[in-house]
Parts: sequence; structure tokens; C-alpha cells
Amino acid sequence: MNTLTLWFHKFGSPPTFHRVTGLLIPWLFAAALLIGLVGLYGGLVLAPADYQQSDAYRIIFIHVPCAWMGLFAYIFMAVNAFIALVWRIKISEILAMASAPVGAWFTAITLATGAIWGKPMWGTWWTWDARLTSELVLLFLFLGVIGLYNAIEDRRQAARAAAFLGLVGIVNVPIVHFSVSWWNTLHQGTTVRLLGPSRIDSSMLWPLLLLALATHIWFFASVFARSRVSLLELEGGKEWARAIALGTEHGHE
Amino acid sequence: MEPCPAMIASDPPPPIPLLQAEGLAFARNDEPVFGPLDFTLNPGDVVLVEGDNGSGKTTLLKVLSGLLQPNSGRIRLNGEDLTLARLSHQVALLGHLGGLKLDLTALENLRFAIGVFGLRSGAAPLPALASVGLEGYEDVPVRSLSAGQKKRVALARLLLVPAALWLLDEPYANLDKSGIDLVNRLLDAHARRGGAALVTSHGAYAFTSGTPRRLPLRPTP
Amino acid sequence: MEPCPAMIASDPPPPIPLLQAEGLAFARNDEPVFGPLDFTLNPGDVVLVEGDNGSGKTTLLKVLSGLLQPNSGRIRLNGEDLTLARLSHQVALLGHLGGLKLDLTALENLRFAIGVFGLRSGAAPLPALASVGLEGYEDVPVRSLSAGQKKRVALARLLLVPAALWLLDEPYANLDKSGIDLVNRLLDAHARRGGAALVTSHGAYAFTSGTPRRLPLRPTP
Amino acid sequence: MRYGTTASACAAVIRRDLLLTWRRRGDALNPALFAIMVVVMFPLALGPEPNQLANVSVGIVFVAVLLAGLLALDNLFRGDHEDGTLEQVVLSPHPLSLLLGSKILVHWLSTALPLIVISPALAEMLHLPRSVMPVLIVALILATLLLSLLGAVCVALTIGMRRSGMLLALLVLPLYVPVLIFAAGACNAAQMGLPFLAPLLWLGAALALALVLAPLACAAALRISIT
Amino acid sequence: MRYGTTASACAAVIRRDLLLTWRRRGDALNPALFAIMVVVMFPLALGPEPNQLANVSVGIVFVAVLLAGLLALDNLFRGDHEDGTLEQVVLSPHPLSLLLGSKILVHWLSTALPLIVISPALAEMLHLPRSVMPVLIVALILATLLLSLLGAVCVALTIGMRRSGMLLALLVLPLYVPVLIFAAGACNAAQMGLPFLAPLLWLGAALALALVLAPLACAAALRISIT
Amino acid sequence: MNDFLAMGGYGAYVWSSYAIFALALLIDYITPRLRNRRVIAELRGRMKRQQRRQEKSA
Ligand code: HEM
Ligand SMILES: Nc1ncnc2c1ncn2[C@@H]1O[C@H](COP(=O)(O)OP(=O)(O)OP(=O)(O)O)[C@@H](O)[C@H]1O
Ligand SMILES: Nc1ncnc2c1ncn2[C@@H]1O[C@H](COP(=O)(O)OP(=O)(O)OP(=O)(O)O)[C@@H](O)[C@H]1O
Ligand SMILES: [Mg+2]
Ligand SMILES: [Mg+2]
Repeated sequence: MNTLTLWFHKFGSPPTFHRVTGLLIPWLFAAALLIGLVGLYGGLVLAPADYQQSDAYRIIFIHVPCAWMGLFAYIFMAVNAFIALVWRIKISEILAMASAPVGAWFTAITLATGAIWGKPMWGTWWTWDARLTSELVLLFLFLGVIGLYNAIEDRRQAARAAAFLGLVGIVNVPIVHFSVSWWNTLHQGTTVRLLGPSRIDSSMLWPLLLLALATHIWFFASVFARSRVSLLELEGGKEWARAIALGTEHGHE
Repeated sequence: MEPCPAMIASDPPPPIPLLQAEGLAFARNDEPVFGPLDFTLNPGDVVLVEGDNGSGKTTLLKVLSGLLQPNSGRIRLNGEDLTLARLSHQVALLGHLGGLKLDLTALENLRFAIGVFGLRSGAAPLPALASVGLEGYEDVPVRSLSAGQKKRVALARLLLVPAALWLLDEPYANLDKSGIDLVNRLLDAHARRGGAALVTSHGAYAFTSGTPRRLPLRPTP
Repeated sequence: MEPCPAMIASDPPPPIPLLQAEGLAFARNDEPVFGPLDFTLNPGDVVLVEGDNGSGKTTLLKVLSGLLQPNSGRIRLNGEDLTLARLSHQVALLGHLGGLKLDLTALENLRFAIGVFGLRSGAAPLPALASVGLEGYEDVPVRSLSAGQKKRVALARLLLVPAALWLLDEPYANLDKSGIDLVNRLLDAHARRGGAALVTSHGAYAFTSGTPRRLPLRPTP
Repeated sequence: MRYGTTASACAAVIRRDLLLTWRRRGDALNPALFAIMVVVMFPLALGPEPNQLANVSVGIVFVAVLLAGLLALDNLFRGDHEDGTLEQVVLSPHPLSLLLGSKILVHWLSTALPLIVISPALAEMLHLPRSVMPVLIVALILATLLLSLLGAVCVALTIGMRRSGMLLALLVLPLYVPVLIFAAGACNAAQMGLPFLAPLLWLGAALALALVLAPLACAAALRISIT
Repeated sequence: MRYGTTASACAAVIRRDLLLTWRRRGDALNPALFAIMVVVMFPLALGPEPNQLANVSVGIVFVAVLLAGLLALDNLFRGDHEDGTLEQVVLSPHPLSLLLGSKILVHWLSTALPLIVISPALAEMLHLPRSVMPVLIVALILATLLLSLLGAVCVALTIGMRRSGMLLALLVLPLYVPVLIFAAGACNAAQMGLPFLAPLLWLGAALALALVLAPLACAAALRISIT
Repeated sequence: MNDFLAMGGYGAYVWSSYAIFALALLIDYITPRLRNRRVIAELRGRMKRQQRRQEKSA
């Protein structure tokens, strides 16, 4: 076995995963907070007002990172769901299920901030165009996965059923992303590109990217925190979990 | 599987075991339900699974039928590994749920079972119903049968399908004395036909011929 | 009800019968299920209702609890006519359905029963659960108990409520040997306490003390 | 022996049902999700023009809420019937109508209240004018209470049946029609700037009556259909 | 021994399900009644002006039919699961996807077909122009078939749950959205005299895909949720 | 400072967005912690019960 798979196996073993993430999580949250605050300072204080939207555009600094985050969370969930269904790896099941609520939160923030932003810009909270509708469907997909996972008694069976659903729903992700180019919508088209020049001023771009980084770090911190709990629940019969429950081992909050 | 050396001529070649469990264990959320079990069922064997309430009898039968996945160990049917995706005609399960449509009559229920599972040679629905003591109830919707009568319809299904391995979960519950005798007779005939059966029961009833083999399950800790 | 003449001083006054059935008959769509029955249960009586599958045992218990209306005859509880609209604290029914909420724990189920039916003096939920052998299962959702364990929770409920008359439909089914002993002990204690019970069973199990009275039901024609 | 008072029996019912709701708090959100779903489907089917949507928004919100309530209704006694606890409640020596009234109360709290809470969001999505909102909420509170009470009687009647699902809908519909007309009428009047108090008062009067009579009728219906 | 062919196993499933439908033919009318009910509620809630109703009639008919189909969906496997016959089907040696496909077919015949038959009447009640009717019916046939197939996958996933009721609605909604958009879009286009063929062809293509994939996905989902 | 809070007249929109953002993340941070506590309590209860079962059967 090469070192990578070896590492994966080691990290994938529940006690190790629990211990390592326990050490990691505080740092991740701290990093997310720090980077986020810098980004916010850049976005709210340093960046100038937009010539068209005046200061209302500042919603972009949370709306867009959260929108990306929601899509990323779904992809992350679907990848883990695929691994869980094909190779039946316990950690993947847990990671997939842990990313659903976090993704749902970010999607909800996107919807809420988008609606708030829409009021001054479009004159309405909500319209039924493709971008908005498909984003709403994304939220429903997350909620469906969470609901299905919670409604089935046996944890592993629940995880596999919900993973299956999540996998089926992946078709919605490209629809969300490309909806602005496939249909004509009220929502504006792609302005930030990773490859090629962005159509956005750099004084606005760097806070945006910093906040995107911060939300991604937050995502992993939160997913790990949730996974640890699920792991403890799932492995409740094992020695290591009992040691943690009794407090005879470090690593619980 | 290996060819048997013909040194002792009187010994028949060892039969391929119908069911073979090796190190079979099941745990729910990592709490063990039944420990590693090893056992073999040859054609003609009837084994009584014994254990207190909650010792895992029902769970064992579900695992053996493929409805639950064991945590470790393997199950072989006629020498082949059991997976839910690749089932054979070999297993018939009689669970706590009868597997009967309450709105259909006894006869219609049996016809459906035959369609899905096939028909044992020489068997037919009407005689099967008669032999479980339900003559005259063929056209009654199962809903309006009593608890014991429903169980008898489920037993008639076993008689019809060609499965060689019967997994029976508390077949005696809800049956009157003649019903208990009936189950024993059916098991006897099935064994003589070369079938095998795994029966859970609380051990209050013995089989007819000889003492059956027993598979004790320890209670969960 | 009439004053008893004190002619034979050694005889105790005849007790008011707890349950009295006179000419009780039930028919479904004019097909008789059980014939006219006359019987009396005094405090301390335990009666075994015997009959083959489909002879009407379950139906009889439902009629006696007031859940089904008899076609003819009358039922008196402590001398008063039974109607569903005017129930007393006297009857506790243990049916095929356990009457348990699967999403609640054993303890929560018992607390609900106490709230609705009251509490027998000297009884309490935790000791009752312990006495049916479910120590350590108090906080487990009933859903994840085995068939026999669920039955035991239902038995614990009987211990808690102040009903004097127990109607038990196949209490022995699904129980292991220690469970069967348990039911017998519970019935014994209940009888000694001055209660009475009507128990259906297929007669495979005897009660502990002495031979119980039997109430045979003929099979439907 | 401690037989317990009727009040304590009702309290036991309420405590248990709240506990059950809490145990499956996910399920409690279902009616709200369903209503959202109905509301989402309409713009997709009708097209997104705000003016057209605003015209029909009151109707859609009411139909969505009523349908969600109707579907939740089926669970009011069904679970208890299937596991035999309803039998226990019926055999209890306390007045059945009060025990059932307690159940209906918890049912309203756990199904209708979330619906009412989200209804402003639903109305907003359909571009209902903000000024109609208070009337909408009052009308919804009155209507859902009334419908829980009336619906319970119908559920009690259908409990003995194998799969009542849609038959229930048929029984309930005639009872829903007047409620719908008055409640939606009040909102439509408010939207058009007309007086809206009269239909609300009618609903209130009907509610007062139903609060007294419905539990009694429900108990009678249940006794009929459980035997 | 006669093991029987896969074809005969499918025939047995179809025969049994048709027989069951016939035994409770009352229940088979339920979806249609439900749809009628939804359609009746709207004029009550919106007020009876024919023009306004005609504008929204396509939307209402589609939502009514989809909701009715959705509610009927829950029964597709639930009954079989509760009485243990689904276990029997899963344990059968024949390809599960084909057996389930047979079940889906009968389900469509017994729930969606009545809906399609009454849909002209529903449209008429809402003053939909007569000329749109043929498009409506074709769109409904395609949409209901698609939804039965897609819905079956979701139902299969929810089988392991205690009570799926409305959660199912949540799972199914994302799948329904595109179907609804295309089907209602075709009808709206026809009502406005615009070309309507393209969305119908899209639906047809999706249906062809679903006919092949949905039974397989359904079998996989069922295996996950029954074990 | 007031200018900053006013956000060119869009203060209500901008700040409510940021408030929602902060609130959602706060909830997202707290829920796993609460669940962790519950799971550990449950696990302890389960172990205690198991011990009692073992003592009884011994
Ligand atoms: C409820 C309403 C809204 C929703 C659901 C929504 C949703 C989304 C989503 C999902 C994305 C990410 C798309 C992707 O990267 O693939 C996005 C990006 C964006 N949104 Fe919104 N949005 C809403 C309202 C608004 C409003 C009102 C504005 C501004 C007037 C706006 C401006 C933007 C911008 C500038 C981007 C970045 C585009 C890019 O560079 O790719 N959004 N939105
Ligand atoms: N769905 C479930 N979830 C969690 N635990 C369960 C579940 N079903 C059963 N158990 C537990 O698993 C153990 C074995 O249960 P099982 O039903 O196999 O017992 P059994 O031997 O059939 O008992 P009985 O004789 O009472 O039917 C029991 O301790 C039970 O509490
Ligand atoms: N709902 C019903 N509708 C019509 N007939 C019924 C119904 N329930 C039971 N029966 C019939 O009534 C008779 C008595 O049934 P009952 O359930 O009382 O029998 P039982 O003595 O309890 O039998 P078992 O020992 O099998 O439980 C049976 O012949 C049965 O077929
Ligand atoms: Mg069992
Ligand atoms: Mg019976």
C-alpha cells in the first residue's frame, strides 16, 4: 500500500478520525473566524461604494461566498454519498450526512440574503426565475436528505438511503450554476471567474475571495464537528467511544 | 467440494451443505446481538433456534434470509455466497408478519406466491389449504381470519413453493394444539423430502421424531 | 345484592361476582361466533378460555371489554350493566396489539397508562418494570425491543393500573419459559389480591397453583 | 388505589402527545413543508408574473394551508388506533370527550401553528400586499382551529376503515367549504379595501360553538367506529 | 419443481395488484375525487369570475393532478411492506426491477388513468378553452407516467420509515418541478397560441429515459431501505 | 460611524443580511455541541443499563 492509502485508512478509522478532528476543529474555526473578519473589514470598510448600487452591493460579500458554499457542500455530499454506496465506507456515510445540514444553512443564507438584496435592486423579494427556483430546489434537496436520514431508525441504513437520494439530486447543481446562461433571468450572470479576468474590481474581489475561503474552512470545521458526534453515536458499543463517554479519554468538548 | 476418497466404501459422499454459516455475527449500532456462530445445515436437518426473549432469534433469521447484512462472517447456500442481489429459489421465510394480503382470499394469496416463487412439483393450492386445516376457508378474505388461521395460510405457502430451506420465526405462536402438531408434521415431511429448516421457538414444544438439533443463542449482555 | 340470611354462620356471605355473563352470544353477519355463554367470575378466579383457532376467543374478550357489542345476553361488572359509555376502573385489556407507543420508552408508556387509568396502591413504574424482567430497559424506545420484551412491557402495565378484572388475550405467546412463569406468578398474585382474570390460551401452559377453571369455546361450525 | 382525576388524565394525554411530537420533531415540520411545496408549484405552473400571482395569492395560501392541515389530520387518531393505545383511551374511565379534546389541542399546536408561522413567508412569495397580512393571520388562526375540531369528528368516523386517506378528504370537504369561503372572503375583502370584520366574527362564533360541541361529537363518533 | 419464468412472475404481480385494485375499487377513485376537491376549492377561494379562472386553470389542474398523484404514491409499496409481502417480492429470485416495474404500471393504471379521464371535466369547470384540451391530455399522460416512475424511486427510499406521509412530498418535489414546468408550459403555450411541441418532446425523451432507469433505481433503493 | 451604519440608505438591507449570516453560523456552531452532550449522556445511560443487565443475568 502506498502512503496515501495507508494514511487514508488510518485517518478513516473511527478512533483516529475522532481524535484528529478533535484537535483540528478549534484551529479550523479560529482560522475561519480570523480570515472572515479580515475579509469583512475589507468588504465593509475598505472597499468603495458601487457606482450603481451604492452600498447595497456589500451584501455580495456574504451572498456569493455562501452560494458557492452551498453548491460545494452539495458536491462534497454527493461524492461522499457515492463512495458510501459503492464501497460502504463508514466515514464517507457520516461525512455525507454531516455536510447536508451545513449545506442547508449556507443555501438558506443565500436565499435570504438574495431576497433581501433583491428588494432594493429588483423591487421584489422574490421572482420565479430559473436561478432562484433552482436554488430553492437545492434547499429542498438538502432538507429531503436530512429528513430521510432522520426518519429511518437504523443509522447506517438511513445514511445509505439518504445518500442515494442526494446522489439522484446532483443533476440540480449544474442547473443552479448555469441557469443564468441557459435561461434569461433577472439574476445577473457570472462575474467572478477563477480562470480568466473577473468583471469585478480588485478592491471588491479580494475580500470576496477571503470570505469564500473562510466559509469553506468553516464548512469543514462544522462537518467535522458533526461527524464526530455521529461517529460517537454509531460506535457507541466500541471501547474507544465508551472511554470518551466516561471522560477517561481526552478529546470531548 | 473436494472429491471424496473412496476408502471407506460404506460412507456416502459428504453432502453439500444446504446452509453454512461461518463466524456469523450481527451487531446493531455496535452492540452485539448474537455472537460469532458456526453451523451447518445438511439436507434433512431441522434445527431449533433457542433463546430467551431478546436473544436475537428473529434477527438471526433475517440475516440468514438476506434481509439484514451480517457485520462479520459469511453465509453460503449450496456452497455459494448469499447476497440480496443474487438470491436463489432456495429460501422461504415465515416471519412475524405473515406476508399475506388481507384483502385477498387465502387461495389468491397462494396463487401469487406461486407466481413469484414457483411451484413445488406435486403441490397444488387447494390440497395445501386442506392439509393445513382450512378446508372451506379458501374464498374468505384473509382479513377476517383469526390469528391462528392466518398463520395456517402462511404455512400452506411453505408447502407450495420449491424452497429447500425454511426459516420459520415462532411458527407455533398463536396455533392451537392441532396446529402445533401440524407444524411438526410439515417439518418432518420437509426433512424427509431432503429439505432443511431453521425454527425459532421458546422450546416449549418438541418436534415429533427424535430430539431436534438445537442452536442456543445466549441473551445479549 | 340481597342480604344474605345468616343461617349457616360458617359460610361467608356470597361475594358480589366481579363479572357475570348471562346468555352472552355474538354473531358476525348472523353467523354465530360464540354461542350463548353463562359464567361468573368471583374475586380470586382465574379462568382459562380454551378453544381452537378461530373459535372466538379474541372476540369474546373484546365483547367483555365493551369494544364489541354482544348480539344477545348481558354483561354485569360488580352487578352493574356494562356499556362503553359508562366504564369503570375495573377492566384492563391486554390484546393482540400491545397498546404501546413505539416511539416512547417503556417508562414513558407506563406513566401514560397511569395517568389515564390511575395507579394501584403500592405500585410504581420502576419496580413494575423490574418485576417483569426489564431492568435496564427503562429508557429504551419500545420500538427497539424484541417481540417478547414488548409483551413484558404490556404486562408491567397490568401491574400498575388498579383494574380488578384482567382480560388477557394469549399472554403466553412470544414469551420464553421465564416469561411464562412470570405470567403465571402475576396471575397468582392478582388472584390472591382479590382480582380476577380471563385468559385465552391454547392450553399448552398450565397455571401454577392447582388446575384453573376452564371455559371451552366450541369451534365455529 | 389512586384513580386520578380527569384533569390529570387530560394532562397525561397532553404530556404524552407533546412528547411524541418532540420525539419526531422532524415530522412536525411536514405540514409546513407541504404547504410551501404547494405554494411553490403554482408559480411554476402559472408563470411568474407578480400581478397575476397577487390576484390569486389568498386563494393559493388558503388552499395550501387547508390541504396541509387535511393531510395531517389523518394522523390524529390513526397512530393510536394502530398500536392499540386508542383502545386504551376509549376504555379509560374519564370523559372521552375531554381526553380527545386534549389530543385535538396538541394536534393543532403541532401541525397548524407551524403553518400559521410560515404563512407570511408564503404570502410574500406570492406577492400578497403587506397590508392584508394581519387579516390573513387572524383568519388562518380561526380557520385552522375550526378545521382541527371539525376534522377530528370526521377522522373519528373513518378510524375503523382500512385506509381512509382520501375518503377522509371527501367527508371533510363539505365542512371546509363554508370556513374557506368566510376566511378567504375576509382576506379578499381586505385586499380590495372593503370591510372584512363580519366574516371573521362569523368564524369566531362558529369556533365558539365547535369548541363545545366538537369534542362531544368526536367521542360519540369514535365510540361508534371503534366497536 | 417448476420455478416459473420472470414473465410469469411479473404476470403474477400484475394480476394480484389488479385484483387488489378491483377489491377496493372505491379507493381507486380517491385520487380523482381529491383532484376534483382541489379544483372545487379554488373558485370558492378566488371568487367565481370566469376570466380570472381561465387564466389560472392550467396551473390549477396540473397542481391538483400532481398532488393527487403524490398522495396516491405513498400506497405504492407501503401496504406490501406492512403485511410482509414486499419482503416476499424482494426475496423472489426474479429480477426485482421488472417486478417493481409491473407494480408501477398497475399503479399508474389505477391512480393516474382515472385522473386523466376526468381532467377534461376539471378543465371545463375552470373555463379552460376547449382548444387546449388535447395538449392538456397529452401533457398529463406524459407527466403522470414520468411522475409515477420518478416517484416510485422516492417511495422505495422512504419504505424503511415509520410514517412517510409528507416527507415523501418533500423528496418528490424537486423531481416534479421540471416536469411541471414543461407540462404546464406546453399547455400555457397552446392557450396563448404559441408552439407547444418542444416541451412535449422533452417530456417524451425524459420518459423514455425514465422507463429504463427508474425501475433499476427503484430496485436499488428498495434493497437499501428494506435491509 | 453613523454613515457606516446607514450604508448609504441601505443599512436595513445590508445589516439584516449580515445578521442572518451571523445567526445561522452561530446556530450551526452550537447544534453539534449540544448533540455531542446529548449523545454522551445517552451513551453513559446505555452503559449503565448494560451493566445492570449484566449484574442481573450474572
Ligand atoms: C433570492 C434571491 C437570490 C438567490 C436565490 C440567488 C442565488 C445565487 C446563487 C446560487 C449564486 C451562485 C451561482 C454560482 O456561482 O453558480 C449567486 C451568485 C450571485 N448573485 Fe445571487 N441570488 C439571489 C439574488 C441576488 C441579487 C438580488 C443580486 C444582486 C442584484 C445577486 C447577485 C449575485 C452575484 C453578483 C453573484 C455572483 C455571480 C458570479 O460571479 O458567479 N443575487 N446567487
Ligand atoms: N429495530 C431494532 N432496533 C434496535 N434494537 C433492536 C431492534 N429489534 C430488536 N432489537 C434488540 O435486539 C435484540 C434481539 O432482538 P430479536 O427480536 O432478534 O430477539 P428475539 O430473540 O426474536 O426475541 P423474542 O423471543 O422476544 O422474539 C433485543 O435485545 C432487542 O431489544
Ligand atoms: N374482522 C372479522 N371479520 C369477519 N370475521 C372475523 C373477523 N375476525 C375474526 N373473524 C372470524 O371469527 C371467528 C373467531 O375469530 P377470533 O379471532 O375470535 O378467533 P380466536 O379464537 O381468537 O382464534 P385464534 O386462536 O386463531 O386467535 C373466526 O372464524 C374468524 O374467521
Ligand atoms: Mg422474535
Ligand atoms: Mg385470537
